[in-house]
Order: sequence, then C-alpha cells, then structure tokens
Amino acid sequence: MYYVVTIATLVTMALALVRAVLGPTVYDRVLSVNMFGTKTVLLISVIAYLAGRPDFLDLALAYALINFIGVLAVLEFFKSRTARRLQEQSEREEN
Amino acid sequence: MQVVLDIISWVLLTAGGAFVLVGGIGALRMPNLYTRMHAASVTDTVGAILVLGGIMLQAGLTLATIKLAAILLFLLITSPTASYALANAAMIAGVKPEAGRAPDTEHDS
Amino acid sequence: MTVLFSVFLLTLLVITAIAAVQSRNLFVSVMLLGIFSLLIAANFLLLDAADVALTEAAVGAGISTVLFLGALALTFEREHRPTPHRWLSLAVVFAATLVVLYATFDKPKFGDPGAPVQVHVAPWYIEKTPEVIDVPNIVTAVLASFRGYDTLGEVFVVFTAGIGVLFLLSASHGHAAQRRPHNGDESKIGLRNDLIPRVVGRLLVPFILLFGLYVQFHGDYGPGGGFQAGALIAAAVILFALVEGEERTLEAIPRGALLALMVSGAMLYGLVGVAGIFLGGEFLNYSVLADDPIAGQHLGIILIEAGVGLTVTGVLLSIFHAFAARDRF
Amino acid sequence: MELLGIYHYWVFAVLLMIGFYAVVAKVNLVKKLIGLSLFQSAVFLLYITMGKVSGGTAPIFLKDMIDPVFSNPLPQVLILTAIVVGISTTALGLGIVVRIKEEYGTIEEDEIQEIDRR
Repeated sequence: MYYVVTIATLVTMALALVRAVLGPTVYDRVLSVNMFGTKTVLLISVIAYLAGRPDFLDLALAYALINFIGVLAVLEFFKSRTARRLQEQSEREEN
Repeated sequence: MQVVLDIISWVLLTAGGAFVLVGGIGALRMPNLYTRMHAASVTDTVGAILVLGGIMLQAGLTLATIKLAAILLFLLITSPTASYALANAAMIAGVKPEAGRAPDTEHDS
Repeated sequence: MTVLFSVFLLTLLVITAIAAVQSRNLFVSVMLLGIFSLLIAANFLLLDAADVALTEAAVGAGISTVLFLGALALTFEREHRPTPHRWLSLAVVFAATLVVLYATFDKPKFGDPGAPVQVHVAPWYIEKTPEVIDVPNIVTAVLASFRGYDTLGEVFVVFTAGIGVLFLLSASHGHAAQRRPHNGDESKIGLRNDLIPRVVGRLLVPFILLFGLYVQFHGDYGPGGGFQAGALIAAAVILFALVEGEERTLEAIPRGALLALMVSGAMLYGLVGVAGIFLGGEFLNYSVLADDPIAGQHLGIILIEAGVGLTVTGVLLSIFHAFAARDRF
Repeated sequence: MELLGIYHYWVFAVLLMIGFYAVVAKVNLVKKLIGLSLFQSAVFLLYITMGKVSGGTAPIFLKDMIDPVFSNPLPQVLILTAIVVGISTTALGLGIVVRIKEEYGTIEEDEIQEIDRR
C-alpha cells in the first residue's frame, strides 16, 4: 500500500514541477515550491516506513519546519519589492 | 484486530494518495493562481491527514506515532499560513482573482 | 522498486536543473534551486544517506534560498541579455558530457558490495565503531572521532568563509555612501505587519530551536549532529528575523554574540584536541578524556559536535545579517 | 537492470555538465554561482551513489537489528561536511558579487570587462 502513496506523491511532484517551470507568474512558482515541500514531507514519511526505518521521520519533521521558512522568505522578498514599486509610483505621480 | 487496523490504514493511505494526486492535477490544470492555490491546498491538508494517519495506524503506539503527529500538526499549521501569505502577497502585487480563464496579467515581472 | 523511484526523482532533478539554468529571471532560478534541493535530498534518502539528507534539508531549502534572495535584493533580478556564444558553449559542454558519459561505463556496478570504495576502509569503520566508540550512528563516529582532523579543517573553512563575508560586506559603499531614507511604505506592507504569519512564525520559532537542540544532542543515536543542528537553529533565528524584523533579532542576539559563537565553537573544537595532548594522548584522541576510553569518546564527540554547532550557527547568522543590513541603492 | 544502475552515473554526468554550462556560458555572476551550486550537487550525488550497497540500509545501528548490511558511511561523512562548507563558500561568492555590483553597477561579466578596459 505504501507503493500506491509513493507513486501518487511522485506523480504529484512531477505535476508541481511542470507548474513551477511553466509559471506564468512568480506566485505560481512559489505555490509549486510550497506544494513540493509538503509532498517531500509525505514522501519521506512513506519511504521511512517502506524502508523500515522510523528514525528517518526526523527528516520529515525538519522539512516540514524548514520549507515554511523558505516560502516565507520568498514572499517577504516579493512584498518588499512590491512596496518599493508602489512607493516609486507614488513619487512619480507627485512629481 | 490487527487485520481491521490494517484495512483501515490501507483505505486511509489509498484515499490520501488519491487526494494528493487530485490536488496535483488541479494545481496544474486550473486556470489562474487563486484556483490553483485552492487545488493545491487539498494536498496539504486532507492528503497529509489521510496519509500520515494511515502510517500512524501502521506504526501503533510508539515514538514514531508521536513524531508523525508532530509532523502533521506542523504541516496543518504552516501550509495554510503559507497559502495565506502567498495569496496576500499576490493580491498586493496586483494579481486579480477573476472567474473563468483569466489571462495572467503579470508574467514573471 | 526503490530504484525506479530513484530514477524518477533523478529525471525530475535533471529537468529542474535545466529549467534553473535556462530561465533568465533569477528569482525563478533561485526557486527552482529550492526544488532541486528538495529533490536531491529525497534522492540521498533513497541512497541510504539519512544524515546527508538532513543536512541538505536544513541548508538547501531554507538558508540557501534566503542567502541567494538576499544577494538578489542587492543586485538585479534579471539577466540583462541572452547568453553570448551560446552554440559554441553548448558544443564544448556536449563534448565534455560525452567524455564523462564514456567514463561512466568503467564505473563499478551500482550498489556492488565488492566495489573498490566498499572494501577499503569502510568495513573497518563499520566493524570497529561498536567496539571502540560505541555510538549507534556510524556517520557521527567517523565524522567526529575517526576523521576528527577532517572535520576540524571543515569547521575552520566555514569559519574563514564567515569572516570573509563579514570583511566584504562590512566595508562602506565607496562613491555612493549616502544612506537611502527609510521609506514608510515598505514597513507597512512587509510580513511584519501581517498578523497571521507573525503569530504562526512566533509560535514555531521555539519548536524549531528545540528540534535543533534535539538534532544536536541526538546525533549519536539517529540522523543528526552539529552541522545539521547549526543550520536548523540558524533557520529558526532567520524565521524570527522575517516575522519580527532585523532590529529585534539583533537586540536578542547582537552581532558580537554571533562572532563570539563562531570563535568559541572553533576554539572549543581545538581545545578538545589540545586537552587530548595534555592528558597523554594524541591531538583529537578522545579516549584519554575520561577514565574509561569509551566514556572519553562519548564526551569528546559531544564536545566537538557542540563546537561544530556553535560555529555553524554563528557563521550562517552572521552571513544572513551581513546581507540583510546592506543598503539597497 | 544494468541500465538502471548506470542511470545514476548518467544523471551525475548530465547535472555536472549543466552546472558547467552555466559557469562557462552565462555572463551573469549570480547565474554562474547557481551553476556552481548545481555542479557541487552533482559531485555530492556521485559520492553518495558510490557509497550505496544494494540491500543495504543507512549506517545507524537500531536496537533490533540482526546482522545488518550498511551502506558506506565514509562518503556520507565527506558530503555532509561539504554541504555546509558549500553554502559558506557560496555565501562568500555572493558577497563578492554584491561588492562588484556596488563598485561597477552591473553583474554582467562582459559589461564589467568593458568598464575595466576604459
């Protein structure tokens, strides 16, 4: 049964990768990175049981925590960029 | 008893796999960003709950179950937050939520 | 079956790498690099390298992305022009690929237990670890004790790189020295003013720190150790900086403290080695640290892993702050 | 099965060369560093692949293991430290790129050379 889940996860990862490559906006890519992260967590959990090594679950835990930081960092980045753009726009309008 | 648990866990795992797959297809096929997020969130919540729940039943009452519960808890906290932050950032940047096949206005700018 | 999964993941890996190189938008490349890191970590796991996968998880998906984005914020977001001499480069690379591919046919078969790599020192490490060091994680035993010299060198490389970044980025801007006025809008829109990520981020930071400490001190028994723990703890502090702002982070852990972490970690490692000499053994021989050689080994491994963790945390955070504090202009 | 085994090495070769292409052909310095990371990862993959023993498991003793077959721990040790060293050196490279941008106003290699020639 683990195989079914593993294959489903792998196919979903491939689909998410297609979305990441196609875009079209940067936010679509962030979405697929986030999806990819959670899929990796599931994949690692399943592989841990497939291989009979429950101690691999530490890895899944690390991913669940770290992926969030990566996504937040990217978003913070875009937000500050948007803010800068809006500011420049308003400055231009004032002049 | 063990057989019953096994059957429940198999059902959970298969259903989880199905949800993950459906979410993946949705994230690829949906017409614009917000609908794609809607599809992707299925994999992060229902998919994760079912898959990790299925593994938990297999693991029984061990340390591994607690770890799995922690993973599930963190996933359930973080992924909606990430989705929210993503939608918020996209909204501020001017990606419009429109029904139907809205042409994506901003291409990687 | 696992081999098939591996093949599938490797194929995705190649597609990601091509897309990352091909895209002219550098953001997209950095994000694809994040996906690349997730994929390669899953591969490491399938190839039985749990410790390596944990390191890649802690470093690749979080900190690497943050550092690249920090650099992009200070430079440009796009490549300015298409690649010049593209076909010439492609031809050269194609020829080189053929050579490397030809060489792969002489490689020992995948997973062959009789390959030269497997018969040289590895069996000795596997056999002697329970006897001489008695920790369950052989990787930690080799890293910290059998090959302690190597790790000492690596720690000093990390340390030196950290010092180098601090040197480079603490220099003042030559001709464009004027500081850009801090604009109000930027702080109004950032994550800092967003309640939900802020609350969740604050909630998660202690758990990541705790998990980092678990990885640090559980490294003898499961996947983990100083390198991974250092990266995880640094990631936790970076999360704090994202949701609470640079200033508050620097209030909590000032730059001097980070420098002290870097130095004390490297010093701790060196001093454990020197202590070995004073107690009548060789440099980095932990057996003499306690009455019982095995207890001595345990003590030595815990100490030097702590040193590694301190240095890695200090260096990664110093680098992060160095990039974040640089003005955009 | 033969081909499946060698596939890992092929992926290593292709990844190595993708990274190499980015380093030699791209003129953008950040892109070069991205290529360098890919190159690095390819080497990591090679080492870990070489250490795999079929039927083996991760080299960590569990309590209930009877006569386990372990994969080679040595490449894992080397690569584990190399990943952290890799990120530190990449950060150093990025620091240099940032300084170049501040002094030259560009991070495209050919533009920098033009400014130098003047």
